[in-house]
This record gives sequence, structure tokens and C-alpha cells, in this order.
Amino acid sequence: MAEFLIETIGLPVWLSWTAIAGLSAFLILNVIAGGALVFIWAERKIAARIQDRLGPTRTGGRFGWLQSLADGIKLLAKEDLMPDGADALLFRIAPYVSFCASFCAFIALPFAFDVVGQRLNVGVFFVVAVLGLEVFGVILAGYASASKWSLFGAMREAAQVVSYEVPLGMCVVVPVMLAGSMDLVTIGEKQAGWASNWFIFHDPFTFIIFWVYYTCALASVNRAPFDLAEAESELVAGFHTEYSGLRWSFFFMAEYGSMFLVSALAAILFLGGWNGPVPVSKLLGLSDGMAVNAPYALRLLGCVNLFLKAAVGVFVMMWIRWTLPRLRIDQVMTTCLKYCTPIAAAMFVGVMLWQLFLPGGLVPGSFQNAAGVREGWLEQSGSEESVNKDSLSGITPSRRIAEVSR
Amino acid sequence: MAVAQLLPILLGIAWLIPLASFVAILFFGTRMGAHGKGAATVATSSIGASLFLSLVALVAWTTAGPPMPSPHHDEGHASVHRNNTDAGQSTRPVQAVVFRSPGHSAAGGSHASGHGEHVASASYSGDWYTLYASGALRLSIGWYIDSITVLMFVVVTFIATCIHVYAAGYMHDELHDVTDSEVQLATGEPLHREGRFPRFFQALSLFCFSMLGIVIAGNLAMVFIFWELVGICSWFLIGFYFERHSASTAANKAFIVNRVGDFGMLIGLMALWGGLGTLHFGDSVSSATGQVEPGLFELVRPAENHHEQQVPDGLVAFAAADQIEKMAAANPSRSELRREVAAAVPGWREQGYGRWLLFVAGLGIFCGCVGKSAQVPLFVWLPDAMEGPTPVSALVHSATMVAAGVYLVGRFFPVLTPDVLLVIAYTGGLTLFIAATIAVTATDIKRVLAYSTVSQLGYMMLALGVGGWVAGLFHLITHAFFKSLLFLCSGSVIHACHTNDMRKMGGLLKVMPYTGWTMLIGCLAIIGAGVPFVLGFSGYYSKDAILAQALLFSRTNPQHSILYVAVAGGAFITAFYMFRLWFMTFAGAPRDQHVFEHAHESPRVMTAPLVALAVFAVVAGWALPGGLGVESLLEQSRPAGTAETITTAGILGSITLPAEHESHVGAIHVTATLTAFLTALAGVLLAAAMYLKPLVSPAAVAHAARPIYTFLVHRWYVDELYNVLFVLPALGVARFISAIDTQVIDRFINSLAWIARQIASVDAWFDRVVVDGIVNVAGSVTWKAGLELKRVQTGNLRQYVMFIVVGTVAIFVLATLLFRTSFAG
Amino acid sequence: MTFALFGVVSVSHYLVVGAILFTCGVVCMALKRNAVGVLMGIELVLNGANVNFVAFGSEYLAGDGRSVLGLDGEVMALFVILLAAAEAAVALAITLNFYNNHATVDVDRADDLHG
Amino acid sequence: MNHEALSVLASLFPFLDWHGFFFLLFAGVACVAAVMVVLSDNVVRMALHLVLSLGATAGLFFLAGAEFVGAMQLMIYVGGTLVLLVFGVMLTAQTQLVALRTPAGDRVIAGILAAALLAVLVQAAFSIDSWQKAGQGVATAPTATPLGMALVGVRVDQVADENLVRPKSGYLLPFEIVSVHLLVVLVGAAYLARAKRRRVPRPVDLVASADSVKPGSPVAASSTLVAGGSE
Amino acid sequence: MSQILDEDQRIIEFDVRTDEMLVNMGPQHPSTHGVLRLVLRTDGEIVSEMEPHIGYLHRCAEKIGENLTARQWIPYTDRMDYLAAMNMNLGWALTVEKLLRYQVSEKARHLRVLITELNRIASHLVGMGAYGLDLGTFSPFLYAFREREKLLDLFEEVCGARLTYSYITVGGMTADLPPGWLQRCEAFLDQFEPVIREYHTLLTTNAIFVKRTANIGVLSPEMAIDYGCTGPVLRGSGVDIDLRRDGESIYTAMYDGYAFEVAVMKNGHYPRDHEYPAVPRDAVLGDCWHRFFVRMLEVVQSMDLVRQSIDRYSQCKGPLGEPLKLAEKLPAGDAYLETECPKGQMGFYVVSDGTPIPWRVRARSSAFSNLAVSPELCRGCLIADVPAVIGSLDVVMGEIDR
Repeated sequence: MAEFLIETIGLPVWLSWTAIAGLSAFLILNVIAGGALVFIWAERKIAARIQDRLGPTRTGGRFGWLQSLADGIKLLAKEDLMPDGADALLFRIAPYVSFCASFCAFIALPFAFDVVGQRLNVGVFFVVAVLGLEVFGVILAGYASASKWSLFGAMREAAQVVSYEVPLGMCVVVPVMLAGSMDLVTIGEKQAGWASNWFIFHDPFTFIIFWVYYTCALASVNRAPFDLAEAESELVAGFHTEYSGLRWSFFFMAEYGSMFLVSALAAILFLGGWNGPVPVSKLLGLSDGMAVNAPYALRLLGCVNLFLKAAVGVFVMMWIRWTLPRLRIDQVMTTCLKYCTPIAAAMFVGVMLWQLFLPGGLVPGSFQNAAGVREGWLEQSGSEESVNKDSLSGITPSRRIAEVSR
Repeated sequence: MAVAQLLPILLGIAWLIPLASFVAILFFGTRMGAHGKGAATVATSSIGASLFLSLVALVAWTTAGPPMPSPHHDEGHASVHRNNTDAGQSTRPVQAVVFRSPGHSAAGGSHASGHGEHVASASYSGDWYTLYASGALRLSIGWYIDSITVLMFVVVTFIATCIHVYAAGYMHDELHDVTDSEVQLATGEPLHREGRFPRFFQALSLFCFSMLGIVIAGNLAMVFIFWELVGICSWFLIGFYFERHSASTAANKAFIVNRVGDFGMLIGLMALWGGLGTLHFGDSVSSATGQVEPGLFELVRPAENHHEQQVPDGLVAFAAADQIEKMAAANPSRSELRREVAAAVPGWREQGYGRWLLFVAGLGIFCGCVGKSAQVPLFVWLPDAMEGPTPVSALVHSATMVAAGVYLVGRFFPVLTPDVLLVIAYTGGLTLFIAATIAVTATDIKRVLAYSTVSQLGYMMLALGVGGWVAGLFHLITHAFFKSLLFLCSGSVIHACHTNDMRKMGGLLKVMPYTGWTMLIGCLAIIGAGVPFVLGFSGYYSKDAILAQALLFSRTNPQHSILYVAVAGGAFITAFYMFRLWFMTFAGAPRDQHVFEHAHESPRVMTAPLVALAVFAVVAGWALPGGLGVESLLEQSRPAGTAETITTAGILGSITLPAEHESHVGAIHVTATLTAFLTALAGVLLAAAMYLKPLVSPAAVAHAARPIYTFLVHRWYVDELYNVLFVLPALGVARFISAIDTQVIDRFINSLAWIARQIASVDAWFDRVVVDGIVNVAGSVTWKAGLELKRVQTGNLRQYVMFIVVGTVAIFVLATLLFRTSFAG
Repeated sequence: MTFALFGVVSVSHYLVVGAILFTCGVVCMALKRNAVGVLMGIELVLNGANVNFVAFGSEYLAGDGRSVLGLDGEVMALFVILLAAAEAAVALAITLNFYNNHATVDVDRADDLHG
Repeated sequence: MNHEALSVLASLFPFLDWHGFFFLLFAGVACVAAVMVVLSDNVVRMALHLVLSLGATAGLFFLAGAEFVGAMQLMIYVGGTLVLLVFGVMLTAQTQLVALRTPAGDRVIAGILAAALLAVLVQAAFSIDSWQKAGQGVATAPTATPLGMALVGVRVDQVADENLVRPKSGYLLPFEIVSVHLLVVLVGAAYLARAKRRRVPRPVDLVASADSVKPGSPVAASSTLVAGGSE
Repeated sequence: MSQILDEDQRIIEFDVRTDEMLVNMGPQHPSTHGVLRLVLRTDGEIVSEMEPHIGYLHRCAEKIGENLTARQWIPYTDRMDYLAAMNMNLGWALTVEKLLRYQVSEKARHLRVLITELNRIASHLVGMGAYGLDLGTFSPFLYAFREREKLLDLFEEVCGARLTYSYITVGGMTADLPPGWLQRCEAFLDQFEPVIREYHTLLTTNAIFVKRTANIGVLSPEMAIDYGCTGPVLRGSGVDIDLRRDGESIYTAMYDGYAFEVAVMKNGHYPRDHEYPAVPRDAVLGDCWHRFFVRMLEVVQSMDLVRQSIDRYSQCKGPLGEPLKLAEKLPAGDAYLETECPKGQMGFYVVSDGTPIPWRVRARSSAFSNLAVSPELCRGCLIADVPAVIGSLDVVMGEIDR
């Protein structure tokens, strides 16, 4: 895009780049915001359905789809209260910190092959790190609103998110190990082809890891049985008790944003990301299978795929939310420390051993690029080198490895 | 079993029984009957047993050897020549019994005149147990038994028995707690103490054992041992009431004075032992070599020399040591030397070598006797010994112990040279006179008797000194009887009147008839009363013998006639003070009514012995119809070679010792007896004149002879003399030496200590000031520095961080200054 | 010493930033009376050090094409971060204990170890 | 983002290029936030500024090409350590969050010292010429993989022609040591801040045991405390 | 946060010396039923002391009772336990009838049983729904209210009101059943039968629900009796008391002829427990789960009773009987009667001095004593457990504060 602007319009380089950056940022923001709105509406509808009722029907068209708009307007109209004992600065900043944290992760999230904000080499690592930041917003909110209940909520939330980062980290490492790189795009590529290529079906351990990942994701996003932060029954509304109006909506957006992020991540890591169950593009011969520079249309299909999978993930979250009662804080902690972490660790070892002994999967060759997987890591650096072909240093160190190891 | 074996056994047992009783009482005394009452019976029975054994021994002796007729009765001298030559095998396995028949060579002529051979009867000697034997030197426990020994055994045991019986009664106060009025406690009231009944009899038994020990002793060493033991017993007995100051000082005085005497005896002993190498009286067969080793008597009066006294070879060699030295230098071989010496000895003897040595030996032994028998220089302790209970005075200080000295002189008679005998005689005379005069003025009943004892001992010594061997010993035995009687009577009087002072007594005959009459008998016996030439008390016979011998001696040695005068004067004074005593106590009006009322006759247990002794006091002098009497028994064991008159030119000029039997010859005998009778009668009459019918009041006489009276009352100032001569100088010397010690030596040492202290203080000062100073300064400096630096460590975290920053900046600045180029350059 | 304020960034720029961070950290440690404040100071100091490490280790910034430290710089930075985390954990535990015992986290109150 | 485009930009506007701009941005944020940390009294405010500062330094790391370190910084530092610190603040700061102000005297001294230290450091920073030469802007390969390899012990980044005596050493040993170290630290920290068990008898027990409990014993004391508390 | 409640309830761990924080689950807290204020003294997450404050809903009903005649006071009894107004009216009516020694007709008696048992079902449904809300699930609440709505429609038909019926009055009923009502009622019961099984799957056997309720707030039988707990709370602790069977003769007279078993766990078994899910392994007799389960069983028991009363009512010939005069003269004296209401034994006490207006009226609230035991149960539990315990006690503030 940037080259296009530079050549055609002749804008100064930096201006064009900033424009492009601004555009893509705006795009991402809207995608997420739009998604959040849709999810709010979806939540109401699904809850109703679960509770044997209709849910919002009158707002907007047939299915009350304008409900979230109505909510938005309500929130905008609402007065932004601030309790007098609150610490003004922190009180105001808290929602934005939380919001940025969850949206910042979308930079590295590829919607389709190479349709990504910034293709980071440490993509997955970056996302997990940023997820960790969100807890900051919650803590600040809890502290700033100067009420015991919000402090309780903030503390619980922080404790929960921090402790669930551990199993989350472990689960995330498995696909990285399988794909050989932390770059989300690479991981996605690795799962191209038939659904059987998805990492979830790669081996039984990863399958279990997926479910553990999903529970940890639930917990780190404060949803469903783990939503102690704003446990209505006990702490009124947890850390955002004192918030109202727009600030509250930012929290809400942050929550739904991170919910979508987590499900999308799940989709990419385990469910093949933008690769549909059937390698349509390959079958149609549109691309050489590696989808390195597939045409835009194909990428759009990829985005749709990802969106669908993420939506399924979000749906399941909502579903769980309206059926299961809330767990107690110590039970939450127990599940994390005594169940998720050990299982994740065990499965991690399982996957490692699996990869060592059965590189090609149960039936050799079942993964057509399984072989690639091992060398991919080597080769990948080679391919990477192709990206920045104009690097001055002739012999890239990576090639050296190839010679050394052979 | 022959007499030779029987006698040692009998006498040995008789001798040991009192020891057994002593040990029994010592260990079980207090448990014998109530308050130890049984001790009396044990002691008495033991001494009784000894008496019985002694009597058996006497009978055995007499039966074995025909009795020697006493010169008075049958005018003849049946000198039984008993020659018992067989060397009886002693039943004792230890020692071969050797008896030495006094008259080996019956034919040995002596230049003595007629009267047949006077040969002493047999004497048995032997050893029970050899304490120490190396070569010639031999120390052993043995016996030397002859008639004196047997006789003395009988006398001692008999008197001891009587006194034991008497003491049982006399000492009954000691059965229960005693309040001794004479002892003044610090608080003023009299001493209350437990009774010491068994202790008394324990001491008595020990005494009897040691006395018999002296008598039976076979050698001088044994004599010396028992000599000391007797001294200890007398110390115990005198000091029985040891709480009384007077009693304890008297006991000590007695012991010390005896020790002075013993000192001399020791010198004599050593002289003999050094020279002759043996102390045995009789000869003995050494079990090892089987040779006959000559005893002392043999050495001094070798049979070969017809028992002529001669300086034994040993002494001669001893004296001629320097000659021997020269000879030794000449030829080194020992045997050669020995033979040469032997050859030269007779020559040396002629030159008079060793005479002085023998004289010294004899004189030394006599010194022991002076101490023990209270002769002139050393008689002061006897009067003070009266502090002991009366039975003690009776037994120890009248009959036995004091007699030991006389007995020893008698036993040792052959060894004593005529010079020594002369000294003895003079000493006896002097003692006799002084004691008698003091007795005249004594008012204490026991003191009078004590002085009379001293004078009688003087008699005995004089008798022996003048050659009257039998006379002296005969008087010893008779004196034992009547002096113990007198003492017991005085004891019963004191017991009755509770006071010793005659001036408080008087007219007690009516109250105490038994005591009175028995005392009268005693007095008569002591003054030698008796119908001249017919019959008399025991004293009569012995005193006449002495007078006769003294008369004979003064006749033969006119320069010594003073001795006879002394004897005669002594007899007169003796009679006077004895009857003075008797009249003051029993006759006349009672002087102290209080005492008179209290006086009561003593119980039978006390009067019975009096009667027994009284009988013997009378009978002792008599001889049995067969001529067996004390005199005849004594005659049996007259030492060989002393029967004849001997004239020797000794150190003290020439002295002729008249033969004793000559004194029995008519003229001398008659004059002696008459003088004795007259002097006695005069004494009695004078006493009666002064005390019975106060023709002449004693006070007037005393006033008249004021100087003499005071002189005598003060006991010749002897005590004061000794005090001045010995005690004061000793104290002075002691004081002088202590003065030297304290002033000179102590002061010197103290000064040394002071100097040391001064040096120490200086050193301490130096150490404290200089050494510690430095250390403290160092310490305080570091301490203060620490305190200062401590403030840097404020504990405040923030300041630490600032310090770090300052530090780093400083390092950087320094680095840049010092190393021009930058660090990383 | 040409220092283009806005010129292309060089290692020195990073060093300056590192120095500033370091100094702020030290000052924070020196000034803050709240124990947690001191901990934050420590974090700043370590961060300053990290910046230097990364600066020296970055190929991108290296003047003559080759960075001073090469990869070591980044590895060191990595280790510093790790250990800083560990240190923070222990320091916090100590602070909590201190708080438990003294009911306050005021560093000035914790001056028991004075001289 | 295309690096050679950046260099082109630099030529156009010497005073501004991507790298410079972002560097200034991040550096500015980092330094300002650091100073704010020092100046602010409220501990929670300090925490927020620290987060900003550390985030900015993460950015700097990204700019310097050390992506992995930047991500690590974000994750561990900001995500982990600071959350820990904030927890610390919450748990300890019951009352006087603001109260603790340092005396003025210390502030002045600290300021002076800071200035001195800064001067020294900055002087050192510019003392070496090679440091000042502007970065070549050479696009470098992402360092994540070589870094991972280095940690495991194989140094892929060293260039053959370097005249090194020995090949650069891998970091396997330090890596293992650090892992064990972290374990120990965690255990230590957990132990230090462990929950100190205190047995509080139930009221029922109290009643039953009230009479049997010696008045002076701790149980009694605690029970009275509780009982007292519960009235 | 370390493990909070392990096997020994009494071991309370405190992590950092957080001094006791006084937190009050204020009157306006969403989870409390009505306006109950709970002052918690928490030590971190652990509640060291809990003190309920009541009185926010006090309307002086008893004082007003001294100025109204017996029948005029009926509406006030509605507003005590507004979830089971019928039972309240019955309680008061029977008490006054006991004083008057008035015997209602046979038909009225059966009708009373019918109506009160239906009301018990409605009350338990609210209890179940609200308890689900307390534990965080929103759906069961809606299911419960769906069924309750149907019931309220039936009630509306009978007495015109959906909540405060004032239907049963002294001496009988204000009106007879509308025609066809019984058939609709039976229809409701028929369709309600399978729904109960659905509720069990929804909550009773839900793993998380069991985790949140089993072994929490264990109320020992002795303590229950000591604190005067009654109704499902008492029966939840295994004490076999049900006034419908063991109550006063007047009250039990209503139920004679009806066959029903008291829903209480006797030596490890609930009556007819084969039809219901088994007791979870770690549920202890007297804990929240059991109290909840007893209510669920009582719903079934009440349905059975309603069916029987419908048959009896339909067989009765006689007239329903008119209620007594509005200002009926009450004989001098006093009367006290306790009836088995859904929340527990509701007692009414009336003292009259011969005039129609009682001299003194007193209502003994069962929920009041049930709530009284809550501090005991909550001591040492977690904040999240407090609503679970209060929910299981199923208290209604109206009845407590009166």
C-alpha cells in the first residue's frame, strides 16, 4: 500500500507511511469495535435463547440488532461519574490502559496470510505479553475508585489473570513448537491444507492443550465461571462498580475485544487460522499451495474463515457464561494451579516427545509439510532471508547452520 | 623337767600375766562391770596369779638348791656348793639355756681368808626371742634368773597383790562421777569429771609387768627398756589426777629427773656395748655358731682369773685405739693385725688402758640408779610424787620402782669397780642424812614417809657401796614390806581424815585401831626395833647388817669412817621422825575436832592388806628353821669373786672391800647392834618427849633452832637450788634465744620481704602505668575511631544509596584524572 | 564529537537515555521512603543498564556495521530482565515480611542495623 | 515496514527519520516517565509512570532491533514485575499511601548527586568516537532465533572471519543456572511471604475448652482475642 | 491465595497482615433478598465475623394490628412473607379461629390446603431461582420464574392479586374457586412434573453448584434447634419436624386424611429418593445443598398434596361458608398458633380483651430465627460463601422485619 501512495501521489515518504499506519490502525480498531458491538448484541440474544426467552426484539430491525447501538448511545449519554475519594488521574486512565492493552495485541494478529498489522517475529509472544498488560488497567481501576468492593474485585482479577498467564503461556508454546516459529503468520501457514493439518488434530496432546488453552483464555479474559472480577452477587460489579457511561463502555469494549482476541488466537494456533477445512484455493489451483502471495480475494476468504472460527469461540464463551454458576476465588485458583498448569506441562512434554519420535504424525506423511516442519525452522530462516534480500551481509548466519548440521 | 627349764617358764608367765591384764583393761576396761569395777578384780587376780607362780618358782628354786643357812641362826655357813654343770637344754627351742655355775673351779683359790668357798648358787640365763642379731651384736629378750630374781618376784607380786586389794577399796570414789575439789575451774566451782577406776588398775598392771621385766631381764638393754617403761608407769600413776596442776607438774618432774638419770645410764650402757659388744649378763650359746658367748660378768670377772675383776680385753682395745692405729698402718692384713692386738692387750692392760672406761661404765649405770632410786642429786621428784593416789605411793614409790635402782646395782655388782662402789657409798650416805633431816620437819604425812623412803634407799646404796651386797638387798626387801605398810596406813588415815596435814590429826588410835596398830608395827620395823641378839622386827635384821658392814668398812678404811657416823646418825633421826609421825597422828589429843569426828576406820578390804603386810614386816627378817630365809637365799646368788676382801688401788686411792661375812664376826656385830638399838631408843624417847607428853614443845625447839628449822622446812632449799641452777638458766637461755630469733632473724627476713615488696610495687606501678597505658591508649584510640566511623552506618537505606553514588562519581573522576584516556579507550 | 541531535540515532543516544534512566533510578532509590518505591528505583536502574546492553548489542545501531557486543548484549539484557524479576519477587517478599512485623513499609523506620 | 524506505526518508529530512522520530518519542516518554516516578509521591502513581517508562524502553528495544528482548521486557517486566509491585503496594499500603515524603534536605543532596552522576555518565557516553557514528541503518535479521540458539549453546551469530581465539561461548550453562535460580527465588519468596498458619479455635471449642485452658497460654490469649472480637 | 478451607474449618490462614476490614454487604446489595444489610469483618477474603442488620422493611404491622379488627389485619399478614402470602393469611386466620373456637366448613378446609400448598410451591421456586442467582447463574432464575408466573396467574384468577392475596380470612375464604380453575390447576401440575427434573439437572447436580454449596454453612441439628430454626432449614439438618404432621391439633386437623411424607433425610435416605438425583459425595447433612434439596423435595410433596386436595375439594358437597363479620367480637383471652409456612413455622399470637379489636397482636417470624443462625454458619467462610449461606436459608425480609 505504502509504495502505491508514494509512487502515485508522491507524498513524502514519512507522510505516506504515517498515513498508511494510521489507516491500518483505524481499520483494525473498527474491526474490533464493530466486532464488540456485534458480540454485545449476540450475548443478549444467546442469553435469552438459553433462558428460554426472546431477548431484544424491538430495537432496530427484526432481531433487535440495533440493541448495541442503543446501548452505545445510552452509555454516551450517561454521565461519567467519579467518586470524590477517587484518584482522578488513575481513575480516568484506567479504562484506556485496559482498552489499549487488549487492542494493542491486534497489531500482531494476522487475519489472513500477511494481512497483519505488523508481522512480528515474536508475534505470539507479543500477544501474550500485551494480554498481561490488561490486568494493569483493572488494578488501577480497582484502586482508583476508592471503594472496598472495587479493590476486592481488582485484587481478585489481578490474582486470577496473573496466575492464569502461566498455563496460557505453556499452551501457547505448543503450537509455536509445532510451527517452529513464533510468527503467527508462519503458524497459520503451517496449518494450510486439509482440516487434518490443523494443529488440533496433529496429536492427542495438542488436542487436550487446546481445551486447556480455552479454559485459561476464559479465565484470563474474566468470562463465565471465572468472572469473579465483576461477580454481581458478591461485589456488586467488581472493579468497574464506580464506572458509568463511556468509561464503563471502554472496559466493556476491552473485555469483548480481548474475548475476540483470545478466540482468534485459539483459531490461529489450533484451528488453522485463515485456512478453511477444505483447501479451496489449492484445489482451485489459484495459489501454489503456500499462499505466499495469493491474491487479495483469497486473503479476504481467509479473513472470513478466521472470523467465523473466532465467532464460534466467542459463542461458546457466552454459552458457558449463561449456564454455569460462578466459581469461588479459591476454586478458581485451584483449577489454575492444580489442574491447568500440570496438564499443560504434561501435554507440552507429550507434544515434545511426540514430535521427536513421530515427526510425520501417526501415519507417516499424513502431514504433507510435516517434514517441512522440522527443517522449516531452518529453512524458514532461509525464506526469511529472502524477504530482506538486500541485507548487505552476504552469507546470512542461518545458511551457515544448514551446512553445519548436515 | 629340770629347774633350768621350769623357772624361766614360771617366771616368764608370771611376768606376762600383768601385761595381759593391762591389755584386757585397756581395751575392755570400762565394760568390765559397772563403771569398770571389774577391772580391779581382773588386775588383782592377775597379780595374784603372778604371786602364786612366783611362790611356786621360789619353792622350785629352794627345793632344787639347798637353802643357804642364814648367818644368824646356825652360825655355820653351809655353803652349798651346787655345781650343776649340765648345760640344760632349754625347752625353748629358740635359745639354748646356758647356766653358768658360779663356781666352776671349785678349787679356784682366792686370796680371801678362810671360811670356805663362797660360791654363788646357779643362775640361769637364756633368750626367748632375738630382736636383732648381726655378728657379735645381739639384742634379745631373755632372762637371767638367780635367787634375787625369784625373791624379788615374790616380794613384788606379794606387795602388788596387797596394794591391788587395798586400791580396790581406796579408789571406789573413782567408780562414779568425781568432783575434784582441788581443781579450780575457770568458773570457780570444782571440776566434775567421770570416774577413771579402770584406768588406775590398767596403769598398775602395766607397772607390775614392767617392774617384773626389770627383775627378770637377761641383758642391760632389756633392763633399760623396762627401766623406761617403769618411768612411764610412774608418770601415769603420779599424774592420775592430771587435772590437778600439782599432780601433772609432779608427774613431769618425776619423769624428767628419771630421764636425767637414765641419760647417765645410757652412757654407761654404750660404753659397755661399744667395748664389749654384748650386754648379756650371763653366757649364752649362739644358736648359729654353737659357741659359748661370755656375758658381761664373765668378761669382767673371767673364770680363768678366779673371777678377779679385770678390765676386759674389749675395753682395753677400745681404749688403746691409737696404738692399734699404728699397728694397722704397719701391717695391712686383718688377721695378722688381730693376732698382734691380742698379743699386746695384756701389756696394755698392765699399763692401765681401759680402767677409766670401766669406771665410767660403772658410774654411768649408777647414775641411772641415782635417778630411779632418788639419790642425792636427783631425789627431789620423790616427795612430789606423793601427789599420786596412796596405793601408788605405797607400791611404786616405796617398795618396787625406787628399789629397782638398788636391785640394778646389786645385779651389776661384779662389774662395778671399788672406786664406783666408794662413790655409791658416799652418795648413799649423803642421801640418807639429807632426807632424814628434811623428814624431821615435814608436816605432810606422806611427805614424811617419802623422805624416810629416800633415806632408807640411801641406807641400801651405802650398804652396797661398802661391800655389804647381802645387807643392802636384804634391807631392800624388808624395807619394801614395812614402807608399803606405812604408806597404806597413811593412805587409810588420809582416806578417813581427808587431809594429809598431821597438824590436824591426833588421837586417831581410838578411832582407827587397825590402822593405828599396824602403823605402829611399821614404825617399829623401820627403826629396827627388836631385842638385841634375840629377836627383832625385819628392819632390825637388815639395818644391823648394814651397820655392821659400815662399821667393818670404816674400820678397814679409816679415811672413810664418816660413813658409819652417817649411818648411826641416820638411824637416830629415822627413829625420831617415825615416832613423831605416829604420835602426832594417833596419840595425844585430836588437834582438829572436825577431822576427828569424821575419822572412821577403813573398810575391811583396806585393813586386811595392812594386817598381811604387818605380819610380813615382822616376819621378813626371820629365817625358817632349816636356815632358809631371805638372807640365806640372797647369799646363794652372791656374785662370784665378791666374797673375799679385795684391796685395789683404784682411781680414788687404794680401797679395801672387806668381805661381808667378816661383818658377822663377834665384835663388829655386837657393837653395830648395840649402836643401832641405842640410837633407835633415843630417837623414840625424843619423839615421845616432844609429841606424846609435850615436855618440850616442838614450836619452842623450832624457834630455838630457827635457822636450822627453816633450812630443813625448806627442804634444804634443794628445789630452789635446782630452780636457780637449771630452770632459770634454761629459761634464760630459751628467752635469750627466742629474743635473738625474733629480733635478729625475723627482723632480717621481714626486711627482705619488705624490700621485695618495694621492688614489686615499683614493678606494679611500671606495669600499670607504662605497659597498660600503652595498651589502653591503643584500645581507646581504636574505640573512639570506631565510634566516629559508626556514625557513618546510619542504617538508613537511602543514605547508603547516596554514598554509593558519591563513590561511583568519585571513582570516575579519579579514573579520568589519573588515566588521561577514557576508560573504554 | 559530532552529535546530531536529530541525526541518525547512534549508540551514544541510547547511552544517554540509559544514563538518564539509571540516574532517575538511583535518585528514586535515594529519595523514596516507601520500600516499594525503592524497588521501583531498582527496576529503573536495571532498565538503564538494559538499554546500554541492547544499545551495544544491536547491529542496527553499530557505527561500523558490527555491534560492540554482538548477540551477547541482548542475551545479557535477557538475563538482566529475568533476574530483575526474581529480585523483585524476593524484595517484595521481604517488604511484606517487614510490613508484617513493623506495620509500615517506611524505609527510614527500618534502620535497626545502624551503628 | 520497509527499512530501506526509512533510509530514503532520512535523506529527505535529515532532521527526521522513522528511527529518529520513534527513538525520540520512546526516549522522551521513558525519561519523562522516569523523572515523574521520582517526583510523584503517590506510590500507585509511581507504578503507573514506571509502567510507561518500562513500556517506552521496550519500544526502544524494538527500535534497536532486539525484538525478543523487547517482548520479554513487556511480558516479564511490565506484565509480571510491575504487577507484583502493585500487589506489593496494595498489600502494604493500608493507610499512608501519600504520607511518606522525604525531607527537603535529602532531596537537594540527591539532586546534586544525580546531576554529578549524570554528568559523569553522559561524558563517558560521548567519550568514545565509535559510539557516536550514526547507525548504518542496516536491516538486521530478527534476532529471536539466533538468540534462542545461543541460549541453547550454538552461536550462529558469529561471523567466520572474526579473528577470535576461541569461538564465542554458548549460554547454555548460564541459562540453566538462571532457570534453577528462578526456581529457588520463587520458592524463597513463597516461603518468605508464606501464609503463616494460625489456628483459631471455633467458638464451640472455645466454650468447651475455656475452663480447661490456662489463662496465660497463647491459645487462651488468642481465643480471648477472638472471643473478644466476636462479641 | 492459598487454599482457604481445607479439612479443618477452624484453621484460618492469613497471608499478609491485612488488618481486619469492615465490609458491609449493604442493604442495596443485589444478591440479598430484600433489604438485609450484612456487616462482614473480613480478614482478606475470609469472613471472620458476620452480623446481619435488619429492620429496613419494618412497617409496624403488629402495632397497627392493635387498631384493626382481626379480619382487617389480614392484608398485613400478606405483606409479611410476600412470597407465601396464603400461608400467612392461613396462619392468622387459624389463630383467630382458635381464639373464637370457630370451625370452618370441610370444603373451606380442603380449599385452604390446596391454596397454601400451591403457594408453597411458588415460594420454593423463588427460593431456588434466587439461590441460583446468588451463585452466579442467571438462567435457573428465569426458568423458576417462568413456572411461577403460571402459578401466579392461577392465584390471580382466584383472588385477583398475584402476590398479596388476602384470600384466606378469619372463618373461611373471601370467595370460592372460579369454575374450571381446578382443571387449569391440574393442567399446570401435569406440565410442571417434568420441569422439576430439569431443575435438578440445572442446579442440584451441577458440579460447580455442588462445589459452591456442599459442605458450606453446615448447621448441626443441635445448633438448628438451639437457634429455633424451623422449616426446610431444620429439616435440612435432618430434624424430622413438620407442623403439618406434628403441629397443633387445629392445624393438623386441616391435613388429616392427606398422605404425605415429611421431606427429611432419615438415616441417610430421603423419602422416595430413588426418583431424585443421589446426594453428592461431599455434601454433609445440614449444609446448603441439603437445605436446597429439601425445598426441591417439598415442591414435589406439595404437588402431591395439591392433587389430593383437588380430589377432596371436588367431592365436598356442602357450602364454602361465609367468613365471619368484619368486626367480629373476639372473646377475652389469647391464642397462639404456629403453621408450617414455606420458610418455616410462622406463629401468630393474639390477645383480646373482649372487643373486636385485639389488645395485642404478635407474629413469630420463622425466617427471623433462621437468619439468626447465619453468623454462626458464616464465621470463617469466604465472602463468596456468604450469599450462598444466606440464599440457602431462604429468608424474606418482609417476614423478618414485619
